[in-house]
Amino acid sequence: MGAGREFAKGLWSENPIFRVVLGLCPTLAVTTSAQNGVGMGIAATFVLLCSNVIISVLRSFIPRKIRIPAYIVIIATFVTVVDLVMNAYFNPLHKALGIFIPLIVVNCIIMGRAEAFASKNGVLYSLLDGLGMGIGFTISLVAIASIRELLGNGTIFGAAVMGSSYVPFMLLILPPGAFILLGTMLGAMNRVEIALARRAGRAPSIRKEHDCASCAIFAGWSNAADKIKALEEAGR
Amino acid sequence: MVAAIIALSALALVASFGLAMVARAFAVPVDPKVEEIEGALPGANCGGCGLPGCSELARRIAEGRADVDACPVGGESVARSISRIMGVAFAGGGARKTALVFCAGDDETARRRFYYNGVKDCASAALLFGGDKLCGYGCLGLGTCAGVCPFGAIEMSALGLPVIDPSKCTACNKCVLACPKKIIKLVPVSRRVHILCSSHDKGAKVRKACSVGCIACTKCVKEAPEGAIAMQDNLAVASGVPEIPDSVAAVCPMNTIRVVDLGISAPADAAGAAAEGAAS
Amino acid sequence: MKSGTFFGGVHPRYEKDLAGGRPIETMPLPARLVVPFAQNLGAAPKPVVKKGDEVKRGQLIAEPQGFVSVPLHAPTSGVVQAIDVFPHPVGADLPAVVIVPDGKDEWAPGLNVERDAGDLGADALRGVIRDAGLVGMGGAAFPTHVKLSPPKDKPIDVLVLNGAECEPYLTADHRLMAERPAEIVEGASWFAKALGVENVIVAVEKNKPDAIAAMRPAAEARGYAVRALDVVYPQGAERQLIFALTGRRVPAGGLPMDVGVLVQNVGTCYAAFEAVRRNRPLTERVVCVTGRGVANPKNVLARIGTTFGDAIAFCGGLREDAGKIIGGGPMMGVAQYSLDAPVTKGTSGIVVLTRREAVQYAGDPCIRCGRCLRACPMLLNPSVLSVYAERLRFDETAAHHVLDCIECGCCAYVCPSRRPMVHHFRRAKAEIRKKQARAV
Amino acid sequence: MEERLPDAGPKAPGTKEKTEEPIARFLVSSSPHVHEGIRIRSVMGLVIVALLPASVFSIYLFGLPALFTILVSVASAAGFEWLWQKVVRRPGTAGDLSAVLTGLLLALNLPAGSPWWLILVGNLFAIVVAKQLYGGIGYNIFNPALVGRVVLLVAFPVHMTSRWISPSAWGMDAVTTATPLGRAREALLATGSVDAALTRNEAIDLLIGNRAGSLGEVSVILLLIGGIFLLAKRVITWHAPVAFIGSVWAMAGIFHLANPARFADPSFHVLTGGLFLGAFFMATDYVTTPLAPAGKIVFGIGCGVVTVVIRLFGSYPEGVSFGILLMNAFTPLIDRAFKPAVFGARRAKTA
Repeated sequence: MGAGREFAKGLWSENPIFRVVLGLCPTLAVTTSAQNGVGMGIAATFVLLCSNVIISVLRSFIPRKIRIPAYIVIIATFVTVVDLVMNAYFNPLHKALGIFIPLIVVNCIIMGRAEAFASKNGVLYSLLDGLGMGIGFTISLVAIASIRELLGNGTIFGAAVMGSSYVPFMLLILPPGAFILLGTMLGAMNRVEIALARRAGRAPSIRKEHDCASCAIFAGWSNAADKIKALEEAGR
Repeated sequence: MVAAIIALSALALVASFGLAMVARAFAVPVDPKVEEIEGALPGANCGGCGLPGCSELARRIAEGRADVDACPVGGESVARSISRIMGVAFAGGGARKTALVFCAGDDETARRRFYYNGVKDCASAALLFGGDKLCGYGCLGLGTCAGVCPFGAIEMSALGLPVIDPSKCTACNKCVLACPKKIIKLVPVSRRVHILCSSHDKGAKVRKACSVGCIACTKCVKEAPEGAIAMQDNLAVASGVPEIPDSVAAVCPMNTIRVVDLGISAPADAAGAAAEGAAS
Repeated sequence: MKSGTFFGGVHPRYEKDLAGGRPIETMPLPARLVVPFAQNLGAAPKPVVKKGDEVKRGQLIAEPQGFVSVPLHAPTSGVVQAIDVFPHPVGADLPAVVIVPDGKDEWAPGLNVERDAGDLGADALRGVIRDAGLVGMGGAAFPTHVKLSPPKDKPIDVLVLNGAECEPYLTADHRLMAERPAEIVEGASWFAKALGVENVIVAVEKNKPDAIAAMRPAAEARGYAVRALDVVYPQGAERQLIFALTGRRVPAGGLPMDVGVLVQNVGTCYAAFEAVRRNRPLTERVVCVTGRGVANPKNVLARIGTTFGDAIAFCGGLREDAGKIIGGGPMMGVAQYSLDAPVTKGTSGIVVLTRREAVQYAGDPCIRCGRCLRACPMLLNPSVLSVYAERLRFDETAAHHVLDCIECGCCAYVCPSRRPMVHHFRRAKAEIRKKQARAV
Repeated sequence: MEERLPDAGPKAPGTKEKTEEPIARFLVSSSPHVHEGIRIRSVMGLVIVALLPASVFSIYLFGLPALFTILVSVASAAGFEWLWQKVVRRPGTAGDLSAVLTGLLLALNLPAGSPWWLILVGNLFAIVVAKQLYGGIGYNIFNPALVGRVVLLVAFPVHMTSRWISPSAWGMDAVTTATPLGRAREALLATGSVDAALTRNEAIDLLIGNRAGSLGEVSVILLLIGGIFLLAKRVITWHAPVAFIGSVWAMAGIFHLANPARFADPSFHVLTGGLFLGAFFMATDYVTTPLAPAGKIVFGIGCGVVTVVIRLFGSYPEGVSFGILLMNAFTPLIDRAFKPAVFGARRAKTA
């Protein structure tokens, strides 16, 4: 795979939130405003980029057995840097994001990329991977946050856009709204992926566990629609 | 700042010492080959090899209890990389296979003997007089095979026959086992000419039931090279060796024998598909 | 006195008046008879005739294979035309012998003679009944002599004559009880003698007052009780009948003999009378040909092997809107695709429904209304079972006791989503049995 | 889905070629071959009929705004259902009246004179999010109408809790007032006692519905008549409603005995709020409540306990919706716990 693909995969095909569904804790918690989304995204991207590069550099030096503590130390270092910098220069944002900045340490996207990519690939690719994943994460966060802020508060980046007669749909600002919106967006993205795949004549890359067919509660449900369709056709 | 450095260093020292102790005390010898082999397998955990999952197969291969080409899905390329890991020579050659439906009796060509009204599932339909097709051997067309295919390789055609996409089929055998009429079989993708019927009925009965069924006229046996096609209980059956030439399809009066282009014979494609499957 | 009824059940439209008032008519011999070998539960008997053979009525044409199997006899005199595969009312295509009657209807030597059976012992009675090819004539076709041979540790103390006939439409048992009560009761007395049972109960649903009135003097003459039962489907199912009469519960997976009860259909009792007193093997039975798809619904005495087409033709033929031919009753019978299916020992009726009457299954999702739970006489949860079966999770259906389902059809009868419940359960049972067979 | 009769549609597949005699002539299916005749539509229709008296009364009481709310809600529910099925190309179930019922129930859970967009948003969540995204009829975990209501309650608390019109038939003077439960809460917050609020509400007013509230919660008697109608028609069973109302009464009674000044009379709690609507029409919803009778009783008690806890200690004056929704989540668990015992299994194996 070329460098371009390593960068681009984070944007769509392996988008950390919508495809791989990682890092949901900050995704659900901080996306109450678009500004928060941007802040969280940039912070995570910075950590991801730096940790990926450092881990890639040190990958042959770190013994395999103690790689986890080693990664944690590296990631924690950069998170501390981000925490201190944000506190110093972007104090209101730092306050808004609160505990979720320190919690980047245990963000599974960062650990995941370190383990799955940076520890196996060269510095350039790891850098691109981290950048792509970070930007994909940021875009996703901003997308979710914009919708929540727009509908739930009538603003985007703090600017009122919905007019004075708009009654804010407060549910979206609240935690349940985050879940509902994320679920709906995941479903919609899968739809888009299926449509794209069909057009391109390839199998849609939807993880088995995101498909209703493999759900323990509704196992086999996705077949139900087809069965009904077949029944209809048989009757006609 | 000095405090931070000292604290971190001290902590690191203590932690690494502890880790070293733990590593020594609880060391579990793991054959590194297992991990490597597992990495080489497609990772779909489809069960096509008959084992619970890829890791189990990897363990067995590493222990020498399974062959390097035991994964039916991975095909030659996977077998090759596993043989490299195991350090054994791989002769290659195990031809890639795909599932094929040995029935051409769709809604236009095959007749039905009653209106079936029940569970839309072939095995259930077969409980009632063996299904509604007039031909007792034919495809019931309710898509049970499509439902069990873990790779989405089977789709039902508008005329009610399963269509298997050889590029997606991994020859995992699930559909073969699921079909109550036992009309799906695994065939090498390299084979081009197939006899798409499973009916052992006599010619007259077949003619009444289906316009594309084998009526055992033996024209194909005469046309094909010696030993390529044999009549078994009113049904022409390909033996596989020698290959049936394309010309035989033309002599079949019922259009039962057809040239089926299974498309992919280049192993490179198969490897690509397997790799993509692992990545997604 | 016990409750006289059981849990669950449904009240279908009985439609018994279609054929209920019509006396049993003897059907003339048709042009050919198709006699399938598999007419009893257990192993099918093995043919002993071949194409071209001449046979007499009552002559053995297939001999039993093992204990749970009964012999098969030629239903009339004639020539064996062929042995081939034919549709069988149980829902499969099975081998059968085709006999072309010669019209003389001659009995094989030694048969059809009155005999004073008073001195026959229990074992001799069992032998006579077995040799006559008797099976349960209510529909299950379980070999009668097997039922009459309970293991030593399970003594039978109650014999129940099942005249409930809870299936809608069917009136064969009803007519038999109304017209031949003395013969039925005498047949039952041979069963009682073979088992050494004193307590005999004749169970009839309340919707057959003339049958109850006819049976009462005949039964009471021998000291048997006649019990009028509530009209609920499936009152005539063994377990439900036993509970209604005695309060005993047949354990799940067990048999009536586990609670000391034997249930015999009244038709079987009549056949036992014929076998013991007249030395006539089972070659004919009463079949109720009914339903709105038939021109003149009737109760006919037909030879085993009479095709549904011939029987229906005798009853005036099919109406134009006939859409479904059922071998048996509409609740538990098997839909036939062909009029070539023959009357077998277990065929109590031929019901022809019009296209409008027959249920059209849809398989909409279960809305969990719980109607099936209330209807299920086995106290199962058909709703959950059908959902599991639909999703091919057969292990779960086994855990939810699908094997205890008696396939009475109450759940599907009341289902507002028109789910093919019984079909799901039959599939699940087949899969579970297949798995069990593999495990052994 | 309508009946598909072989004579109604074209021939079964495989018979369209010109043949001398039709081969597929008869219908073959598994037994049983007859049916009681009931459909999902008829069940839903009965529930709608049972709700009609209360609906009509609410129109009499609150005037045109109530009629407007009901019509918009029913139309939008059916519309969303139809639209969704068009979008995902799934065979329509819009004809089975379940969406109409959801729309009606949601309307009965709204204040009279709710703005149109509020009703639309509520039905969007009820039909699309709570029902169709979970797989449509039979698969939804939560009661759609209640999901719609709770979403509105959480998202637009002002519209949902403080704009009650007092009963003044046909829009004479639409005074905004509070529901009895709301007044009880206000009084409690203001004076530390609920008595003041209670004196203003005669039991008889509560019973016949001369009070403020959402459309469907006002007339206890008419709701009871509807519930009894459903019981008589055997559409619902008594278990859940009796357990629900009984447990509310019992629990409120215990608190009242412990501290009459702080906690209102149990009959006040039984007669106010949407308890009867919830108990008879939503705690009996087939899809989202347990199957077995014992399970229904547990479900009803759970609903009652949550309702009383929210009413007495929560931040919302009313807790019926939350009670039912919370218990909806427990339904699979309750179902698992109360499997019916197989006939005769008692003496069989113990396994």
